[in-house]
Amino acid sequence: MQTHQAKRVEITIEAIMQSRLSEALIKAGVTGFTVLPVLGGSGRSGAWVRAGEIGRASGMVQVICIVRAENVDKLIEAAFSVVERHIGVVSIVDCEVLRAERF
Amino acid sequence: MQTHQAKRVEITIEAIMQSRLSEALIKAGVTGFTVLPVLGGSGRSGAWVRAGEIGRASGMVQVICIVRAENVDKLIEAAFSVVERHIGVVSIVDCEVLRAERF
Amino acid sequence: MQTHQAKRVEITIEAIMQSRLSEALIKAGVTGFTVLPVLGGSGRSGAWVRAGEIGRASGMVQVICIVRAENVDKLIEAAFSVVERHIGVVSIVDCEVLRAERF
Amino acid sequence: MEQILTLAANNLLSPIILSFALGVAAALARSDLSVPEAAAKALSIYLLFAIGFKGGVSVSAHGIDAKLGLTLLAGVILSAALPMVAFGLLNVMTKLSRLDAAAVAAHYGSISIVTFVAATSVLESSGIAAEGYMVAVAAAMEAPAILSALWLISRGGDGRRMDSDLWREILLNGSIVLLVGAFFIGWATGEEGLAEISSFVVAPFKGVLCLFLLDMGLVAGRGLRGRSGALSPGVLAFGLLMPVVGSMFGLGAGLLLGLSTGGVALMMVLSASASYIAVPAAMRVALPEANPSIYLTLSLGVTFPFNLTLGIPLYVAFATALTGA
Amino acid sequence: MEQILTLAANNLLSPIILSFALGVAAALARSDLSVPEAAAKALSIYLLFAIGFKGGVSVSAHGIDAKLGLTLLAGVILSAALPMVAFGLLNVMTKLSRLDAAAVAAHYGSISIVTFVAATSVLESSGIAAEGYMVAVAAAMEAPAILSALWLISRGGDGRRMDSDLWREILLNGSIVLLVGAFFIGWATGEEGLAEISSFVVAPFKGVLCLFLLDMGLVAGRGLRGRSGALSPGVLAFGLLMPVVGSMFGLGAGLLLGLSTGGVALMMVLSASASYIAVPAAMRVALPEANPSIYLTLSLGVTFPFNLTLGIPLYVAFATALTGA
Amino acid sequence: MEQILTLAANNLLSPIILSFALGVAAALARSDLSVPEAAAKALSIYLLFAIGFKGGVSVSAHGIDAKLGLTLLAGVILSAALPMVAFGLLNVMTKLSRLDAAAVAAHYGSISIVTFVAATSVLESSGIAAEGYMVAVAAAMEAPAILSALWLISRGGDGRRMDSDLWREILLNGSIVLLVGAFFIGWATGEEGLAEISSFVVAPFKGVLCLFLLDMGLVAGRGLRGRSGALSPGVLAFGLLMPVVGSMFGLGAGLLLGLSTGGVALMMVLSASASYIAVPAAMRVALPEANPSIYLTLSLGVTFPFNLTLGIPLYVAFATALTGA
Ligand SMILES: Nc1ncnc2c1ncn2[C@@H]1O[C@H](COP(=O)(O)O)[C@@H](O)[C@H]1O
Ligand SMILES: Nc1ncnc2c1ncn2[C@@H]1O[C@H](COP(=O)(O)O)[C@@H](O)[C@H]1O
Ligand SMILES: Nc1ncnc2c1ncn2[C@@H]1O[C@H](COP(=O)(O)O)[C@@H](O)[C@H]1O
Ligand code: NA
Ligand code: NA
Ligand code: NA
Repeated sequence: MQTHQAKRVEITIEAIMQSRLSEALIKAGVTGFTVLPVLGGSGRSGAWVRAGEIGRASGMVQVICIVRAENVDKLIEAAFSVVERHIGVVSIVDCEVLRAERF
Repeated sequence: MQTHQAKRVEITIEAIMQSRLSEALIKAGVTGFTVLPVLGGSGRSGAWVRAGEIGRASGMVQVICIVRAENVDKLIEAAFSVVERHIGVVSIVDCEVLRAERF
Repeated sequence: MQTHQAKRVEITIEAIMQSRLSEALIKAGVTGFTVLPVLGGSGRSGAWVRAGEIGRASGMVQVICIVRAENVDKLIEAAFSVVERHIGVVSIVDCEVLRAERF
Repeated sequence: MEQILTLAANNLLSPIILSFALGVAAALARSDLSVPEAAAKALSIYLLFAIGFKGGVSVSAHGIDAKLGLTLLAGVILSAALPMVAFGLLNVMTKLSRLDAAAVAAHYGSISIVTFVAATSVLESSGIAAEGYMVAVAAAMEAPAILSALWLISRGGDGRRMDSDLWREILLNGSIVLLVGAFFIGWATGEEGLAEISSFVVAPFKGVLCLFLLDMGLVAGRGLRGRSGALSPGVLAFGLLMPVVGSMFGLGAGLLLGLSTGGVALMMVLSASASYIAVPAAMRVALPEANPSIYLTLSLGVTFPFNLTLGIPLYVAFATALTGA
Repeated sequence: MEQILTLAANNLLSPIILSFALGVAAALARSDLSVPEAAAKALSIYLLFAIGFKGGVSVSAHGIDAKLGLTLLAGVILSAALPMVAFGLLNVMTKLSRLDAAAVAAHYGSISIVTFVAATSVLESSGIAAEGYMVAVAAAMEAPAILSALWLISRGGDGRRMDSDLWREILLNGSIVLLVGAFFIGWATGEEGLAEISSFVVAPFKGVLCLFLLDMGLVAGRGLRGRSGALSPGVLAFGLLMPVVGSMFGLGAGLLLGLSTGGVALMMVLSASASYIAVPAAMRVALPEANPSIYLTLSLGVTFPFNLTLGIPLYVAFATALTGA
Repeated sequence: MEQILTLAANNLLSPIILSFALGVAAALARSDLSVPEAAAKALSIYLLFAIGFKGGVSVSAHGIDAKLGLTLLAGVILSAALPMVAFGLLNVMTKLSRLDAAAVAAHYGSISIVTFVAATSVLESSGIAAEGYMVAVAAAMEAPAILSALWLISRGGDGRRMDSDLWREILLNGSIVLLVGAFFIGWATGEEGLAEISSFVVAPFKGVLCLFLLDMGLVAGRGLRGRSGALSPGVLAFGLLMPVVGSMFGLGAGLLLGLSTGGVALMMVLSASASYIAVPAAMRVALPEANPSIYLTLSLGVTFPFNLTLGIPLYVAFATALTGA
């Protein structure tokens, strides 16, 4: 089956910032993304687990966005403008996709 | 530690189709897969969040399947036969695995 | 935007082993990781779904850890020492990250 | 007429309806108020268990009615026939494709159990009794409509939509199994069983219904906010007309069967209500090309609120007038 | 004095406080006891709905009080002014950065609805009545403090922190909407509405509060275990002093307004309590550089337990003494 | 004998057992009925809190019994000794590996708190009193069996299975902490505390138990469907024989201690029941090579339903006959 080159960008970010990130992504021309729940994690700002969150306000989510390689820079800049002052991680992986017309 | 080349296929699909996808994968000779919950997403058919789903029937899941490179085509065809008429995304990434005998 | 080469290690493991894995990772010098919930899966030890777990004791989680390439071996050894006798899957993908100083 | 208005006013000012309205308002105002999915599902399990159980206890108390079988049969026929009526109306009133029209039609043959629960609570407040086995009729009406819709599509030359998994998923879907199961448990354990658990299934029932309808309001409101663009005026009008048309078929059936006032009212409610759980799920599998925005917004965003606020008092008033109670 | 001690002892030996203590102890001992997130959220939805509803019913029963408007206004002013007081104290007592101090200050202007709920339950047990509209005052006090804190920061030359989304998120956050909505539902449906759902919103209330406080104890205990290092002795002292200082402002306002004994006590409780849901969320968006470990541990790990165990009996005793009841 | 049959028949026709049967049937029929994980956990928190609390209240009412200490000790000894009995039986009756046999044996020394809860509810319905501290005995019996099993393995030359984390996880696992904590809360607050929250912990108890057992039935049924192949006839027979054998040890201990009829019955139930939460989790950590399909299916799919339906009436009848009540 024919596949097409693309980039898979994965952004781990505070849940409370997710709607702002979505908006920024859509403004940057992204055609779609998927949001996964995150149970817990650890980083420079310490360890946390969702079940043990004080105030339960500060959970995180993982936003996955598959784009054509030529759009990845725009996407990352959009994402970075939101993530910048916040804790979070952005990583990019090369991937192949089916049905390229969708991206 | 010794690692082995493999492919990591990620299929985002409606939850209601998951059991059918699993069956198709197993028929295609896949030895294992992992299903992740999806909180929400956006695509050509609009945006949705699990917590806000009308009828709560149409959530999505992400099925991750690690296979040897030589089996990836069979897997993708099986997946595609299920995904075809449905909304969803299929992506493939090169990866390395430990304990190759498991795949 | 400048990106940096890194490795993305994904470990699918029984939930009950997660705290032990986290400890091992931190001992191995890992600076951060993210834990995703897993809904279900299938492997050599059979199929399971979280909602249908007998005793609900044996769910799984997915631990994602992004590290510099030079640290990946140490990480994998640490992970393997925990996973070894247990069911579970470890895969590694090449990726790029923003803000390399974080890893 | 005056009685309808009083009933409607009482209904609109009950905590139950106001909770629904609060949910709709919060969603339209884009508040982040939300009921966790697991909690909403737990509430619905409670409601299904309680309503099924109480129905069964009532059957055990009043003895089995000769009409039970006929009423079940009438329910199945209504569920199978109403999609034809809906499909016809949709062809006249809207420009929906054959596929979308069939999908919508399936929803209106099937039922909304929450509308049914709300109606039983209105009947109770008004002191109107109903046959306990109406919950079994509700269960029987869930599925036949789906087959009718698929038959409508296959007549258009487009077949092979059902697989055996889908059959099982429809017939043994959680709500049906729980409703029918609790009905039999109530039947088997009777008044004695009720005494044991009535402070769980009876006392807090209305309060739980409030929270559940709060969530339904949130869900319906979000649907309206995000998707109301999907509905043309014709489609919207259908969503308000069809429940009334459906209720008339239910009225006819109820009167023919000689049901009690409450029974006739519930038959009208079942015929008037549209599914938003079982049928949408089946449609995603069997007719994935049909547009969910249309059938979900219509069923949950238009018909459900209409029935809940105006429909139920109307149907109860009709039933009361025509059964001469 | 003796009365305070009796009240405090009674309070400390109630199942509610002991459940909280159990949670703290379990978390400190690193037990894996935990309440699922969805269940905790469901419990809080129940508590907000019940407390709002009962407040509304009480207003509908006693008629609307001329003081309602003034009391709401006093609440808004207190919420806006207390962060200034807190900010001043923090500058004197601690070495926190301007940013961290402002973030902490915001929490102490705003309120903790669970502390409020616990206080109403203590008043009830002691047979002390309070104005039903105090729940509306609670809602009104949630947000102004956030603006004050952002103003404190912007004076330091650091502006542009608010966007319109954040405005909406603060003013229409789920707790406020549910509390106020349930208040209006209670007001509209009155005693009749209460009769319908009292075995849901009244009877099991205290028991639900036990389980909720068990979870709060677990959360607070985990916070203390993981993050207590974040608190210097000065910061810790602030967490114990500020509620008492705040309560005095509430006492003054309550006496000036001529509220009932219960009303004065609740005004003190609101002023004394610190937010740990709405304000932390707003701070993560508006002041992400401020350290959450400080404000969360302080608000939930120090001030909340203090108010729950010693503060509430103290405030009730003061209010009783000074209103001459 | 007749009494046993009546008791068994009553038990089988209670809403509680029928709810369990409904769950099993739904799962075997592959219905998609399911209780969300968070809801099931919330229900179990409720049950543990309520049963612990009521036990504590009962101790505070009847005063502390001289036999408390001895009974706890007997529980610990039974828990530690029964795995040896089970291991012996397994070696005779089955071909399980040493590892699998030890893992299974651990389950049968430990206890199932739901079986205990169901038994207390049967005793209550029959008007048979029991010592309130039996819930503490239940807690004491959870862990010792695990050590016995690990000792059985280490005798086979395979050591170093326990780390300090596992120790803490076993001794401070959520169920134990909640059960014991609620017991002390009940003890401390006594009848007064009970009066405050009895409409939460007493009134809806049996109804909640129904929903919980519905979920247990679903889980057990799914386990049977998916894994029953894992059980040879010998293993299956063990799952039916071992509870009866265990109950005899409990009977002996109870009679020796001079417990009340209810106390003896509960001692039998504890000895007869097998763990399916704490022990499986410990086994996954300590003996990951042991096959979970065997011990889970056996404990939850065979022994739990046996005890729930036939075992409890049998044990109660025995206890009644032999204590001459
Ligand atoms: N190296 C990493 N690999 C994977 N996830 C990470 C990593 N570092 C941080 N994270 C995630 O990002 C969150 C915030 O990280 P930080 O900003 O370093 O506190 C953590 O809680 C993790 O969920
Ligand atoms: N470019 C993308 N990247 C990641 N996920 C996507 C993308 N496009 C679609 N999706 C996911 O697939 C679902 C259905 O997409 P669609 O068929 O385009 O409506 C969306 O709700 C997303 O969860
Ligand atoms: N090939 C695979 N691809 C993705 N996940 C897998 C794969 N094999 C196993 N898994 C996951 O690892 C778990 C345990 O696998 P196993 O040890 O083979 O029973 C499964 O339940 C899956 O969640
Ligand atoms: Na209908
Ligand atoms: Na305050
Ligand atoms: Na036992």
